[in-house]
Amino acid sequence: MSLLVFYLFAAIAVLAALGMVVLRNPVHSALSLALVFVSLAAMYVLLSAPFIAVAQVMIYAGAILILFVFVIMLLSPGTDQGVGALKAQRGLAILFGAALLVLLIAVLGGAVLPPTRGTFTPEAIAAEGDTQAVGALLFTNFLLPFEITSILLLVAIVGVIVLAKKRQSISKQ
Amino acid sequence: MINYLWLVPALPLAGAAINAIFSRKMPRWLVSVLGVGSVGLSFLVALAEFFTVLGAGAQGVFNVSIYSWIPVGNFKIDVAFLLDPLSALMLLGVTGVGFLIHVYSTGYMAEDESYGRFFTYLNLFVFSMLILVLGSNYLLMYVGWALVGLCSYLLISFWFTRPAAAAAGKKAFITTRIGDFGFGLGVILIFVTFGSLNFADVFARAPQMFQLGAPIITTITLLLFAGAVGKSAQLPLYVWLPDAMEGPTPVSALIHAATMVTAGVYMVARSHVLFSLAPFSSEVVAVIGAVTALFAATIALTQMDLKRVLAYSTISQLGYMFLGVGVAAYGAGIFHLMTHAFFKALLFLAAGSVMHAMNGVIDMRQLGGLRSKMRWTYITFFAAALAISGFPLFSGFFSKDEILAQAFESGHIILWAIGLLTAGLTAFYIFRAFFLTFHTQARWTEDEGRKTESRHSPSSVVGHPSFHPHESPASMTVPLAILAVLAVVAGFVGMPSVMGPNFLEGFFAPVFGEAAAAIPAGTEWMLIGASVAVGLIGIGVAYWFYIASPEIPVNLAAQFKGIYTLLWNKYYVDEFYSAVFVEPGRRLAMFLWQVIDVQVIDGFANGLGRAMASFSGALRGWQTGYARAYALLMLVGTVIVIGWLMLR
Amino acid sequence: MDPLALVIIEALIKSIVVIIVLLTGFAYLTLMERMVVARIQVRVGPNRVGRVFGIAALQPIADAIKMIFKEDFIPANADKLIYVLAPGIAVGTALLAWAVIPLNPPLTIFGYTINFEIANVNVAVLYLLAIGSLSIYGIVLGGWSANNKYSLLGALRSTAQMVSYEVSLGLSLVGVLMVSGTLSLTQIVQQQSMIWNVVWQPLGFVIYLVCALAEINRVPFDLPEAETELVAGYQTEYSSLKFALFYMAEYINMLTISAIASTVFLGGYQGPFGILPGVHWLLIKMLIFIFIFMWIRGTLPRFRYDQLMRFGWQVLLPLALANTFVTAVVLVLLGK
Amino acid sequence: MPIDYLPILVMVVVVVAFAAIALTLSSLTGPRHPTAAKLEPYESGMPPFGSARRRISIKYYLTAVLFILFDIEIIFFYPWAVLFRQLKLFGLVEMGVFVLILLIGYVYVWRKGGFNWD
Amino acid sequence: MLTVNHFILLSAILFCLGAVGVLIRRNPLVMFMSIELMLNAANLAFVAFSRYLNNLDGQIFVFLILTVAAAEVAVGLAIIVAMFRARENVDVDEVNELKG
Repeated sequence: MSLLVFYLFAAIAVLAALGMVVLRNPVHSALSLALVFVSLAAMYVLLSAPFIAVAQVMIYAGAILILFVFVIMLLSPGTDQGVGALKAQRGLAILFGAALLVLLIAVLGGAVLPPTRGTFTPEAIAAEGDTQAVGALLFTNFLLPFEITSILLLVAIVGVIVLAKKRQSISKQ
Repeated sequence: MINYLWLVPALPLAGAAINAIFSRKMPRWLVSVLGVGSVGLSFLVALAEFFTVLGAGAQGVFNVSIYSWIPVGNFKIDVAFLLDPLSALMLLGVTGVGFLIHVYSTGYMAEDESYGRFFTYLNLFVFSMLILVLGSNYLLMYVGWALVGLCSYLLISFWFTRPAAAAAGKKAFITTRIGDFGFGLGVILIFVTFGSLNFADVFARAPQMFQLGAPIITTITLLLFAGAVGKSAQLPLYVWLPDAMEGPTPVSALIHAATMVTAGVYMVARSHVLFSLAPFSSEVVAVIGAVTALFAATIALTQMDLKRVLAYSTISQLGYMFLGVGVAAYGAGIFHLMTHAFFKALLFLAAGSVMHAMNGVIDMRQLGGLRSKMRWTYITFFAAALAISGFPLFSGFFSKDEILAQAFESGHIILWAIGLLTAGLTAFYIFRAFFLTFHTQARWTEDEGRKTESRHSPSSVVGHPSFHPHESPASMTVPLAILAVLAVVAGFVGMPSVMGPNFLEGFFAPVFGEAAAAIPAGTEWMLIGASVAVGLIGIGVAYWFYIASPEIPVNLAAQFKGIYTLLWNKYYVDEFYSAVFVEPGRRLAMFLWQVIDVQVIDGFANGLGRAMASFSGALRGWQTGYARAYALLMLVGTVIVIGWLMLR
Repeated sequence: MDPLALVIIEALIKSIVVIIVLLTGFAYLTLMERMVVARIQVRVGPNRVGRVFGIAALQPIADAIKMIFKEDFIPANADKLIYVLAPGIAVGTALLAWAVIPLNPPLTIFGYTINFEIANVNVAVLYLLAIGSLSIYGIVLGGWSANNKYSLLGALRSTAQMVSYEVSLGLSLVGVLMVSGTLSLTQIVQQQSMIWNVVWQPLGFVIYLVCALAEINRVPFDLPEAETELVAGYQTEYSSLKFALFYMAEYINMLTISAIASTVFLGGYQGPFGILPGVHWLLIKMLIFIFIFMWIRGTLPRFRYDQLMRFGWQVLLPLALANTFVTAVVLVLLGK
Repeated sequence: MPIDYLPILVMVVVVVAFAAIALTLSSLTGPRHPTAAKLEPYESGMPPFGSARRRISIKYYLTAVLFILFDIEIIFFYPWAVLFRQLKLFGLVEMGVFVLILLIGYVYVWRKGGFNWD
Repeated sequence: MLTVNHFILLSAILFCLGAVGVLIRRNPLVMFMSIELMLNAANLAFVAFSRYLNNLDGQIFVFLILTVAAAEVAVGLAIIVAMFRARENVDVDEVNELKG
């Protein structure tokens, strides 16, 4: 059953990702990407990480992508036309992207995973609650990254205001 | 209390940091409070640590790890402090004497425009010295070692606008670097040999791994001693110390008498396990110490510059200390180190007080008769002079006597004789300086109208100058008084066995092991008698020469003109070095500059540049300016790297 | 029977039942709203079609039939795919929220225990928030795809408003979570058998209600479809069943927030002091909320847009944060 | 456990089916008489001018950005809240620091007029 | 049987699709979305290994990456908007000089 669900969502994810890359209209790309995000959330549920799944939907699909959509509407750019200044770019990109995929599959297929396992088995996590388990780690072992995150967000806020306000003052002239 | 050990070096560092950044904006009193206060607090903490060690008795060895500094494979160096009786005593000395000298400096440097800079350097020096003393491994010690060298350089050339000061700083730095190079090699060799730089590891492994007199240990100890020779101004690398008197007098007192120059002694004492395994090296240490002691004392006989007399005296006394540690009397060496710190710092500070009063004049030919003008300076200088001369029951008496006794007892009769002779010379030259400065006729005239401004850089006033000497402010006299008390009484902690309990020997037991068997009382009394007699003779001769019949030294100088000129010119060592090392070095440098650098290296570099220019011209075509093209190249690179890793 | 198949079948039945109930509820909600607002405005309201028990009980059916047979056209310059998808997304996200809301205590029939929620997951509260944030897509895409200035502006306003209040909405629930210590709605409801959470979290409750009203774009936060400025907002170009789907989404959202408010703050299916728990209690509580919402619609004027945004960011957000921290401090002081 | 979430997947399937049926139904049942005027965008009866897909105010963008950043804050709040009984004062302090830093940004936005819509 | 390899393979495919997307699209917004896709592929790998190793650190990483991505998108899009302001179009090939 879980294999079936995996293939269903994997197919959706790959097709949607392909659509995001190929579709001309940026809004369609964004919508495809939303689909990828949601199917990845399903993957996380399959991997017994529901909290990450929900966070993925809330932040990626529900916030980040909305921002993308806003910016697309803000700039309302046209669709990509032609190959642009770099003629060989597209062919080479696809060629080397494929080569990278082949290499990655070769590497990962031959990889021997370490047998060492930690203590957070799915059963252990379920007993404690996924959110609680992640939170317990985050607020103790990863306390410093957590606090630094706030500084990162602060910098982002200030940066955005500076960039956006600059634009506004220009447009007033 | 041991948890607060880090405060001891941290406080002066904080003081230095704050003064370094803000001293320009701060009022002087705040600079003083920070500079003096940080060292004062540090002293209080050190005092508490000292009593912790004292209270712990035989268990008084603490290892305090602060921070894992270099963890590379099995090369693991911690910033860790070692607190044992040895370092605890050194801590007290460094922070205590340092504190007094800081206080003194507030008066002495009051007029200087670079007041904040001075305290920054001074605090930084205290911090560096504490790192040197506290470090629990050779690398940390080496860091402190290098840092004190830097501070010494900065402080000697503090008045860097004067060429002499700048040159003296350079000379000190370069000369000591020669020794430091040996020290560095020694440290590397220790790591190669023992696989660790921790004192605890090295000292535990050394006796198990090597027999007595193993060549490798001898090499290590000789290399370490090379560092000590440079830092502690022994033959043949002593030449920088007299020149270092160009620095401000508190610097001379703190760095070039009480603390930094004794680092070599401390290091040898710290490495006593290694030196005990290398009898040859110990022998070298003792011989160099004794010869230096005598050599410097003879030079001091004729010098007319008060501070230089003290400088040569310092070299001589350091020689004593090396004689002590060289004959395995480590406790005695450190004991002398401590008492010397008190009385030599006092001598320097008193000399500084004289300079303060005499408008920077330090040439004894222009002093004299200051006894009545500077009562406190006079009394304290007198106490210090008695101490250094080994006058009975003064501190120098106990420590010097112990070294001599140990030298005698260990069978180094010749070295003992040299030491004894030096003791006599010491008593003579120090009282010569004392009489010439404070007694005799004033060789200057009172000038009521001209209130002397305080200038401290040695000025060369020719002829018969006029001054209005005055006693220094309390900020200078109080440290003098405190040091004087210490110089008088400090010796009682290490009384010879015939006179009472030797507290110091028991205190050092956790470091140096139990004391050697006591010297037979008869021998002991004989040795004491000899050194006391020699000291008294020295004082007496000085009195006879300079107070009773002042024409004698003039006659003597005329009669033994050859020897006098040789001594007056300090055995022409500077000239010798200049001819043998400096001048060829300069020639070599000129050759390297004009031939190797300009033609070969520059030619190569320019050619490389030209080649690069043409090569990059070819590469420029790749820089299209299109971000996507660069990204594509990144992908291509990734594919190539992964592919290569796969196929390899 | 294969337990996996059993789970699927059970879920299938529950989903279909819930969806049908919600659709019916939506239909009669429109009738109720028309009648309540009419009474408030001293009008008669619908009273012609299919009178049963003295009210026009068959009116919603007539409305539905009318909607279905309306002409369904797509504006010329619209982005056709997205234009069609948008109402689907809107109603889909509205319905999906009900997957985690517990309706009744578990019942055991013939040894088989039935849980009256579609999925009992331990991240239910976060799930609701996630689904809520996805519901923005329906509106923003619908407004954008129609290629109409009113639609686009309406969609943007609506979206900006929703995201602004979503922050405070999320924060208003944090206090409850601190008291309950779980994200599972089922457990939150069970914990309230004696004392409802509203007792501990009165401020959180109020903030939640205000934000929820703004989330579903109802009066006084119905700026996006302010008729006088923007015609019908993002729905301007929609007709027929697509319009009905948007409408449906709105009313189901109203039901959803009433259900969440009842569940999280008022004990859900729990009666006061544990009296006779059951789905009727949930329905009563929801009806009270819905009536209040309609009452507000009938009486309160609309915010101005700049006031609305400022209210969200500068009043509600600090209040919600303060509520969280006061709760934290009290909990620490009580040593819980 | 993933099995707990299976009912949600089932419901998603049902909801998608329902939406698909409703959307196709509407295009099947209604009459179909397209005219050029009918298919024009509605602009209060006036002939429409220009495309609707033109640029919009940066304010919406700014709001969305602020939303993202505070949304992150909320997602951090949830695990914290459910763990609060265990974290106690420690939790209060660490989240206090976190929020305090973010509040600097909040106040900055406020002072820069980021919440003003005029 | 569902193994970690399934997820890693999917992650690799998505990553390569993202990489190609960055390279062939000229609209910076779509390029940016492709980068987000690559980031998500990495996240998937993180969670997959986290599950395989029974170690929650991977999930924490993903959680932190989420927040970093949010900040990155906010600032990145602000830059794109500013770029658009200066140039009146959004084609990265037009931006081939280091001046605004």
